[in-house]
Amino acid sequence: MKDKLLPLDRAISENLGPGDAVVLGACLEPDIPFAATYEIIRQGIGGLNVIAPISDASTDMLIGAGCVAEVTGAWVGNVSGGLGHNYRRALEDGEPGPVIVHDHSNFSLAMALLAGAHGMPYVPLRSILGSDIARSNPAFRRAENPFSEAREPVVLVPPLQPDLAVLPVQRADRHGNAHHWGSAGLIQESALAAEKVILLADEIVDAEVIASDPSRVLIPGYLVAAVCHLPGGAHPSPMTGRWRRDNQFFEDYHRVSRTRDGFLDWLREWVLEVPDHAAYQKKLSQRLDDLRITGTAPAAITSYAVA
Amino acid sequence: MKDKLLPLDRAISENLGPGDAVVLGACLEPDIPFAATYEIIRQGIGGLNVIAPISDASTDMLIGAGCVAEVTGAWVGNVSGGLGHNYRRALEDGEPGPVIVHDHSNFSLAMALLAGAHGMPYVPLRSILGSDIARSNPAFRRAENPFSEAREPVVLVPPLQPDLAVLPVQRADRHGNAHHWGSAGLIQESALAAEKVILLADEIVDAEVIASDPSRVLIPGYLVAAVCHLPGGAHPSPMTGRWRRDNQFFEDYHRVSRTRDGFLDWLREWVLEVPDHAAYQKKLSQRLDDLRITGTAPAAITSYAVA
Amino acid sequence: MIVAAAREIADGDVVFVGMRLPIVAYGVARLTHAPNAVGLFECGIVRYAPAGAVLYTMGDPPNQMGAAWATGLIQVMGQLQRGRVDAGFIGGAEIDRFGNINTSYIGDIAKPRVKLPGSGGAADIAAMAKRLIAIMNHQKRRFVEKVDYVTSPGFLDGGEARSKAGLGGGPAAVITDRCILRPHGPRKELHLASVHPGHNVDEVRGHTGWDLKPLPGLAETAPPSRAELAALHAIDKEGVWR
Amino acid sequence: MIVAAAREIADGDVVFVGMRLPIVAYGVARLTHAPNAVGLFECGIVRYAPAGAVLYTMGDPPNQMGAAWATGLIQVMGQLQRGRVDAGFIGGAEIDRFGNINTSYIGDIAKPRVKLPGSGGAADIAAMAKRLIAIMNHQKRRFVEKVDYVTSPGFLDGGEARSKAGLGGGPAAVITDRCILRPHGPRKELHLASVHPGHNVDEVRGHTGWDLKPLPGLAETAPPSRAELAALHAIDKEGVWR
Repeated sequence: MKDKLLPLDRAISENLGPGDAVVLGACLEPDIPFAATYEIIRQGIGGLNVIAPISDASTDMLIGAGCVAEVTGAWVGNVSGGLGHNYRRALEDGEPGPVIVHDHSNFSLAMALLAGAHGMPYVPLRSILGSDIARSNPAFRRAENPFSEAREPVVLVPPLQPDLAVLPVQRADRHGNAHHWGSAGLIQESALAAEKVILLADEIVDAEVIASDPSRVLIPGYLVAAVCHLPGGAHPSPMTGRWRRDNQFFEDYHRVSRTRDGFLDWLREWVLEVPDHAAYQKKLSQRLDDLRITGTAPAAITSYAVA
Repeated sequence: MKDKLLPLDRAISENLGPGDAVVLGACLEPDIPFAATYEIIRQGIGGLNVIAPISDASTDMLIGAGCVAEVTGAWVGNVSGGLGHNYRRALEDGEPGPVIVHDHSNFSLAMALLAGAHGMPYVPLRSILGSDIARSNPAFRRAENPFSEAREPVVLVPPLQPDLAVLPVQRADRHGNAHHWGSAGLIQESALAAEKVILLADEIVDAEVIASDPSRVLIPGYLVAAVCHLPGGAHPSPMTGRWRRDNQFFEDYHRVSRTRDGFLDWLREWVLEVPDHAAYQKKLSQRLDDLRITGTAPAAITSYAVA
Repeated sequence: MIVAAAREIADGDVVFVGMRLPIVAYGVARLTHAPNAVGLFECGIVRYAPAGAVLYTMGDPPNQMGAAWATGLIQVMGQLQRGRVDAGFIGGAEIDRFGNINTSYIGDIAKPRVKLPGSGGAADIAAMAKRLIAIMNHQKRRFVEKVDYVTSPGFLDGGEARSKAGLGGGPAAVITDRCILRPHGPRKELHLASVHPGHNVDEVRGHTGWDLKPLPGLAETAPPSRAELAALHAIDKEGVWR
Repeated sequence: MIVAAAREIADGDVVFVGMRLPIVAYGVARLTHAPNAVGLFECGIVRYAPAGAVLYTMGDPPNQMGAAWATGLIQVMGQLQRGRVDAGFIGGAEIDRFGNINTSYIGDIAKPRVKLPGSGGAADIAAMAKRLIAIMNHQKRRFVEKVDYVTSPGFLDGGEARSKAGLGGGPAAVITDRCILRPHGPRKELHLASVHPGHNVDEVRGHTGWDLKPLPGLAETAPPSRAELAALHAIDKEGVWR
């Protein structure tokens, strides 16, 4: 099988171009691929349509860095601090540039990615009836449920098939076969909906490790374009069994990004002047070590024996 | 939490009534709840709508025993032998009684249960376009994809919310929290779509065992009505990591059920004169032991530690 | 406020737990009067017992460990649309007299005065839970006659508007730092149901942007019991969310 | 027959593997000319290497152990509808000149002469795979002018009928125990493409229920190579499926 292990900069430059639609943060609060967020900013890839239900401060950073033309999501802000200052500036003042928002709820975005994942032509939904979301996002259509006697209204959600999804996983082999555990958000729907997938693997393991537990597989390697070995690549977001959340990092970001200049200072310090993930780890140093989960709380033994 | 452990006869009699729609066999060839099939026949519960994509000989047995008024499925037969003789007799000759077939493909049934699981009003489908299935089952409707420019046809699949799903799992606790691994077919969609769930647990374990691996959970116990402890309750179908398939049993059944009398003899020997699963195990004796998987091929260690 | 929210959870309820304060409210309910409640988190978690450590987000490792289920968003939020969620909690920036909540846009959508983070799962919870409980700070700029944008539907224009839009359920209570509001009457307008100790009706009305009417039988909110306070301290040891 | 089926799999293909013979054909292809093929099984399995023991059903333990993915039916069959499956194999009881296959009803639906098991995943595979390969025993009662019921759509009434029904793909080959048929010309009617060693054109036509025409360049099917036979014996050690 093809070896798909690549450095992050090559994985991004070979699989993401200006104007692409990209899933960055499929699991809501955990497993946000911040290392990829930073690399996209460093490469200055612009005009992106950033897709994520909730991805904590990642989308806000990309907006502030001028990479974003469109946001397809349910929530953009900072879970520790609330509002996303760059998001506000872009929408309220057009700074650093205008951003078009495709409003979703978590569930409507879930249905759009589900439809994209399985080639469903669209999905009818009850869950955003009554909400202005069904009006402010012109992608939705209203219809009646033909199976109902009472002319029940439904909202039709068209499928999303992003150009790329960048997905952190706890472990993968070099061929892109990967295990993910803990809450899954929309990670599997994103993996199947996207045209291409880049995995950020906290650990690279032998193929036998992944094959020992096929039910834990997020997605098999033949659907994966590239695997990057990036321990802590989701920092400051948490990863089940591996990394705690760096709450202070989010709070600091929220505070300093209140002004445009404060954000630009933060961007220089944490992204532009940090050449790669190794340098980022080194800069965090002890702080990253303190977030590392070193204990073990093993899952019950499961066997796939045949005899 | 409530203790939901019950003997199979009570679990069935308290949760299944005449005319109910019941999922018996959600995983295609493995994990078919034959112990429940036999118990339903012993209790003589009739008029059932049996729902299953493919459930090997289980549906054929229920039809021959006169428990079935309707079949909602994609394939009814015997995977070892091909045709289902009772299914043929019912449809060709009305023996032992007429059966109405709601034709599906595997994927259309999957979409119906998916819709039932998540409260989706219906699901549009491309996958049975061109097939007479879309015509011979009047539950489907034809429509046009309103998002397509070319007036693309789609088939609309209404949701299925069965009264009951009986689902074999490798292990569960007494509260109904359960682990399932290996290919999943439609087991999770069935678990979420059904109004009530009965688990046939190959092993009853402490609550801590299930809680040690929340990503392996099929369904949490609050959605489960009853748990039955039935080692080998899926015999003669296989269960990943636990039981091999009893191919000879299916072949024997196929051969003897070729005639109505042959089937009735088989039914007496293997169901009506066997009072319960314990007696069935005893009757199988060494044969069951030979099918038991005793080796272990453990999955890689996975941890949910927090520090 | 948290204790009042906890009291809205009945024993055995399947509860959709939002971010921040509701996580604590769920824990308090579970440790006091609702030991059989089940907590759903939209990231894909179902829990019985509250997490063993303070949570900054619902996806933090302590919420994963020992969960009853770690699954996808669809498996959890699908239970809302399936009609299996008894109560759901959300917050908001603006709420109006019919319980509609705005967390999206203040001002014009095309050029908003304030761009708020958006729905997250709030629109879904508001639309599909059998009972919606909102938790908000009570300020006049937040309690308005009509929200600029309905992110999470309450009773819309009141009366039968919500059911005409195809929705059941609806707001059951709005818990604020001053009082509790509940819908009342055929128009389903929010009324003042109880005032927290240390607050009074005039003050509450002064901080409300519509002509807030009292419910018949308006009383003072019962102060937190010793058991409730103990549970609160057990759940939020460090006082992060108080 | 199995070897001829295996040859329809190109290296790197994502292949939807049906029951019985196709499982062996996939294994033979993977061990010979298609080491990078991927096998999909509708019960929810994806495999690279063929299973380590003979399979009676796709859900048997040897097909689970070491699988690339053990997941749900939807995650696997969804790849069909997503347009990611290159080739799919199915069998059938009846096939007609346009490659439509019946595995449901012989005779009248309301009172069938023979009730066959039904579609399983065959209708989905036939509708959505880029190339459909059918494997059937070649008998006159099975190779008919027009099937009684289209379980799995081929080219329907021929010509543009299939694309008008909203479908791409379509039959690429029908592998029988006597020969290989392929669609040809604007009507997309099945033509005789090659005859297996030991069989001849007249015999094949005699066992076909329509006026079967030969393809230009009709030849004898290449006999199984030594490598193909070795692979066949390695996959089906006990000769269960030969």
